[in-house]
Amino acid sequence: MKILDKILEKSARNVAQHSSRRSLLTGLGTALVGAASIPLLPVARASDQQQAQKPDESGDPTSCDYWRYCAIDGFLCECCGGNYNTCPPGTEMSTLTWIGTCKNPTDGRNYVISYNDCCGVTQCGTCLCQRDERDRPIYRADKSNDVNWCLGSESTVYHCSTAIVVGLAFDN
Amino acid sequence: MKILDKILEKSARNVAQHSSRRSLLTGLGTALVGAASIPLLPVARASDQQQAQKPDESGDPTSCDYWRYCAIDGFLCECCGGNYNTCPPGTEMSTLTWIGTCKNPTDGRNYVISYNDCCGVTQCGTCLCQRDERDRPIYRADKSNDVNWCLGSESTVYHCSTAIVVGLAFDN
Amino acid sequence: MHNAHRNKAVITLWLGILGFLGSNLLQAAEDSPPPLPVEEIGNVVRLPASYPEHWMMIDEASFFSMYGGKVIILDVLEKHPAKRIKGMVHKNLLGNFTQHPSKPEFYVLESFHERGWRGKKTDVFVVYDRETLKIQKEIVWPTHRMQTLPQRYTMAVTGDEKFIVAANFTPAASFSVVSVDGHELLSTIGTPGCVLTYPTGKRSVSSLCSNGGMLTTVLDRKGQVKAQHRIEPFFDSDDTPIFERPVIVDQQAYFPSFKGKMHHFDFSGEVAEYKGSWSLVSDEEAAANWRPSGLGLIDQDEQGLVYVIMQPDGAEGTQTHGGSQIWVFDVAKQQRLNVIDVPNWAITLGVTRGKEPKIVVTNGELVLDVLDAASGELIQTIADFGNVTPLMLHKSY
Amino acid sequence: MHNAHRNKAVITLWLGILGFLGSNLLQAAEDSPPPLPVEEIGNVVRLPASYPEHWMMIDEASFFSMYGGKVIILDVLEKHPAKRIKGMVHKNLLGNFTQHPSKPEFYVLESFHERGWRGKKTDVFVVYDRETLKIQKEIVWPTHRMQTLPQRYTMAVTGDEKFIVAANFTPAASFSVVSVDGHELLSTIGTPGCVLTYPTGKRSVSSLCSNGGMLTTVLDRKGQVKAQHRIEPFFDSDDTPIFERPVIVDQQAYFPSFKGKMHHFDFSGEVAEYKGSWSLVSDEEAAANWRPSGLGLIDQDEQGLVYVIMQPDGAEGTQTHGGSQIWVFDVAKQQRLNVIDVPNWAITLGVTRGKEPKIVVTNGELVLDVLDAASGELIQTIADFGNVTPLMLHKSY
Repeated sequence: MKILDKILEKSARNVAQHSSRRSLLTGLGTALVGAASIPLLPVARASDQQQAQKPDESGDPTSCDYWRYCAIDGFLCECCGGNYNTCPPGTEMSTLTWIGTCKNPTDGRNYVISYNDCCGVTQCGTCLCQRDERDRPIYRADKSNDVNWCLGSESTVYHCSTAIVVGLAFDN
Repeated sequence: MKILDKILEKSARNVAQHSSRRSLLTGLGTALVGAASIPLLPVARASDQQQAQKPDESGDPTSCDYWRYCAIDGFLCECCGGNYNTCPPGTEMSTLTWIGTCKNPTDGRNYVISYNDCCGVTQCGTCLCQRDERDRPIYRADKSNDVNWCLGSESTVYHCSTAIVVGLAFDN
Repeated sequence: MHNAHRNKAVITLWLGILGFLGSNLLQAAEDSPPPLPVEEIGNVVRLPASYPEHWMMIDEASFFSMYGGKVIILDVLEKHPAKRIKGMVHKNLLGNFTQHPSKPEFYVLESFHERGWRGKKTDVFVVYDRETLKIQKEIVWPTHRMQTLPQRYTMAVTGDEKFIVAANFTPAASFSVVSVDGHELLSTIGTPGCVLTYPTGKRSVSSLCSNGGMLTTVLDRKGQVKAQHRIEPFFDSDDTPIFERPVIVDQQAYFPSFKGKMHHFDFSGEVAEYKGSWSLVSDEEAAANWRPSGLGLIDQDEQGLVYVIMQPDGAEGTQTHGGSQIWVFDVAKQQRLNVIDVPNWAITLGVTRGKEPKIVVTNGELVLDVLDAASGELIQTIADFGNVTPLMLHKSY
Repeated sequence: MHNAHRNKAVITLWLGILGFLGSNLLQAAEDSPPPLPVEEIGNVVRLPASYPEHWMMIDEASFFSMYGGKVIILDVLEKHPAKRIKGMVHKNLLGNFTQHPSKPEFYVLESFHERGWRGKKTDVFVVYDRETLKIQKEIVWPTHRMQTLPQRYTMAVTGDEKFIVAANFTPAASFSVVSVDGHELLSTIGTPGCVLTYPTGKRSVSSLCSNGGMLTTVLDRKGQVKAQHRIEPFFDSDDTPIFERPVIVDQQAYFPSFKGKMHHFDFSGEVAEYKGSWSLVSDEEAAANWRPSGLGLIDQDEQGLVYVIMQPDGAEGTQTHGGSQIWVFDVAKQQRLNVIDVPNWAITLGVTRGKEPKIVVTNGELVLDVLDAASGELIQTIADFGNVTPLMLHKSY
């Protein structure tokens, strides 16, 4: 990716007035192949636990290198009037998503990240970020970011992507 | 315009993969204000005259400097699969137009040029050419190129502009 | 700016890749911090009902893909590039845009074909809520709206703030009236030979005519036409053309001509009144062909100063190409106060509200330069905000 | 390419600025040439029913303004930049595209909301005529088409050339069948857990499954499902993933894996048959992590040679990022014939038809490099053809 980054950063400078192409364009949101064969599962919410120490996380959500973005591919909502876990005004957060597993460098744990797209406004068009770790083609839609995951929303128009902590990964 | 050309040519190189910005973006096609106060007039076609000499015209219709483009502002159909007086495939030529008066450098005559837009396909997006000579704001719609002149066509979507000789100007 | 929490159950879809269990939390080593909590899904940012003075509404015409036009709400003083965008709304096929000055809403008048570029065309008037950027109301438009490159006066709110007026062009010219209360379409009024909607007095609308005159349409309290008055020609549209883009300061309108004459109209009464003209340029400057030029070539600050893009060596055909300087005028005194050399050409400018105004310029590379209005110094250049062709710049309210 | 002359009367609209009179012609000085004739209005170019081999169909996804997606028909050998574009058709919201190999028509499956981004969504299947680029027929689609970044096999024409099949994703997976004769929607067939439409045999369609297997759906003569056959898993979608983008040479399909294994399927019979795998990379190359990578990362020429974009130092996450070389294979002999260093990265490639094929590459700056397939030499770079994100390249027919 380093080579590509260089090329695309050069490209990004060339098209500075157009948009940042922080990395290659290849994706939108998250999808669901074989919905017929994979059951849906509601996951329990964490109860608020009173603990002496606070949860620990660091990094810059405006950077494509931010740990939660390990499997992302799209425009970062952080740059579009929203932030890493909140949609910009006027948009609707998708309920269908794809999921990645990213390691929080601060606590060393792997978290399951849900990349909920924000839908219903013309493409944000800046802070394009493509990481694609453990991204799979559309035959594994649960891990696929090439699909327009706004497909289940009121508007299917893709605006930007969030990265929301929805749990710890198995290996923790 | 020379200064602007330089700036925009620089810009055009920067956005090479996006489109040529041969000159500033300011127009679409041709329009008609005060249609209520200015009567429409059909103009007689020239009869084919047998003459010894052939009509004479030179220049490069792929260049924004081409003499017929003196009042144009839009994407040149010459670059979009059509040419200076013919629309690209799949488009429809607008019947409403705006008009300029341009001097043919070869025969020294001033001609009335009708800038008929080609309508009904997404913007061509290349060979943007803005000359604007004797262009007037929309209160003189007959000479205004800031209006979307596809307004009278089946599709109001602007694709590119032609430059058609429709007659000699008065002063000839 | 605060979040609207929607209490939506967190539904996650994938069996097998999720292993979050409450018990894991308990197993965390005592020395290590607890894991990050599960976050809520469905949150959407809300904007303030009144936008800060240093925000601008950027009309992104999307000239190369007009289906994707938008208004980008931008904090032009924010130093962090990623935090400048506050929101966006769609504005299809060179849609028109205006704002209510005191009510937390703005308006887009746009066109749609049933299938993108084909099928039945419908024009719609859309009311947006400033806080949520959600549509409050949509009105199907009775005729063809005016579809041009962005202008400030294709739509306007009347002086009494009770009506929105919006120009039509079929190509016959007219405008339609919508009530601010209830957002009802009230009337469509022909303006033969005259275009655009300059707010005049409390409830009048002036339009510029092909004969070089003006037409003022007076509305009644129900938004219907009460009277129309023609003001006699004050310019020649062939030989001494003016820009259709005035600046309006305290209901005094100033229309620059292509060659730098400033035509003054009093728009404070029921009917527009022509007050004569004066020159923006000295004889020397006129000889060097210093001329106003650009798309959004003129704006004012809240102290009443007027900013005009000027070009040297102007000629027939260069009137919308922009310029290398911004001249600052006290229009009441007909005096030039300052000349600002812009860093990289200027096609359009907009001035922010407040006591310390900033000039935002769409430069020759179609990105924004933000200048201090007093000193003329460059504060920052803003690229990369989802822009391609940011052709018009509006204050925010 | 010839013009379609429409005999339309020349109507010009503006009184006073037109002074053309026949008598003027007679007054022309005898020595000077006659004036230019008045030209016809309304002419539109027509394309040939069969496109030359050196034209390509460029899928411009318009990722930054998806309403403006289009297929650009481009002559990749034309030296004059202004003459390369032959035509364009619209392709909304990442619309899908495929072509009939022998009938002069191609197909777009696209989506529209009633108001651009809002309102009722309708998916439509559109038949375009190659010569006029006009719509011959539009079918309102019965379900949600698959909407992804461009793929070659979201739609396909069956082996007997009698049906068009197109993938749906709701997110449940299925495909729909349209007749080539009459363009009627015939059926929609569920493919639980399996996606995309690889033409197989005369009238079968294979789809790739989340369990690492394949599903072949056999159609009857009326385009209805006759049988479905599951082929057992041949890869692990977590640990040994393959690209869903095969090359199909004479009904033999080759699916590269992320790490360079080539899986061979025989698609010539009624049901797909797995024929094993071989490696694109040597042990040494595997150790240096040479891997296939890109969006449209693979294509073939009409001599049956296969071209694959390869990247060095590949890793988890770089599988669609493209590469610095193109490797040329004889897939029948499982032999690498050539290695081409591309001038400026490669994200997608397409190979032209004919005996002297050219490789067209979407490079790292999202413009096109045209290479001679035999020598690997750069013929020309093509920028500025109305492109922003030309993500997929198709041969023309």
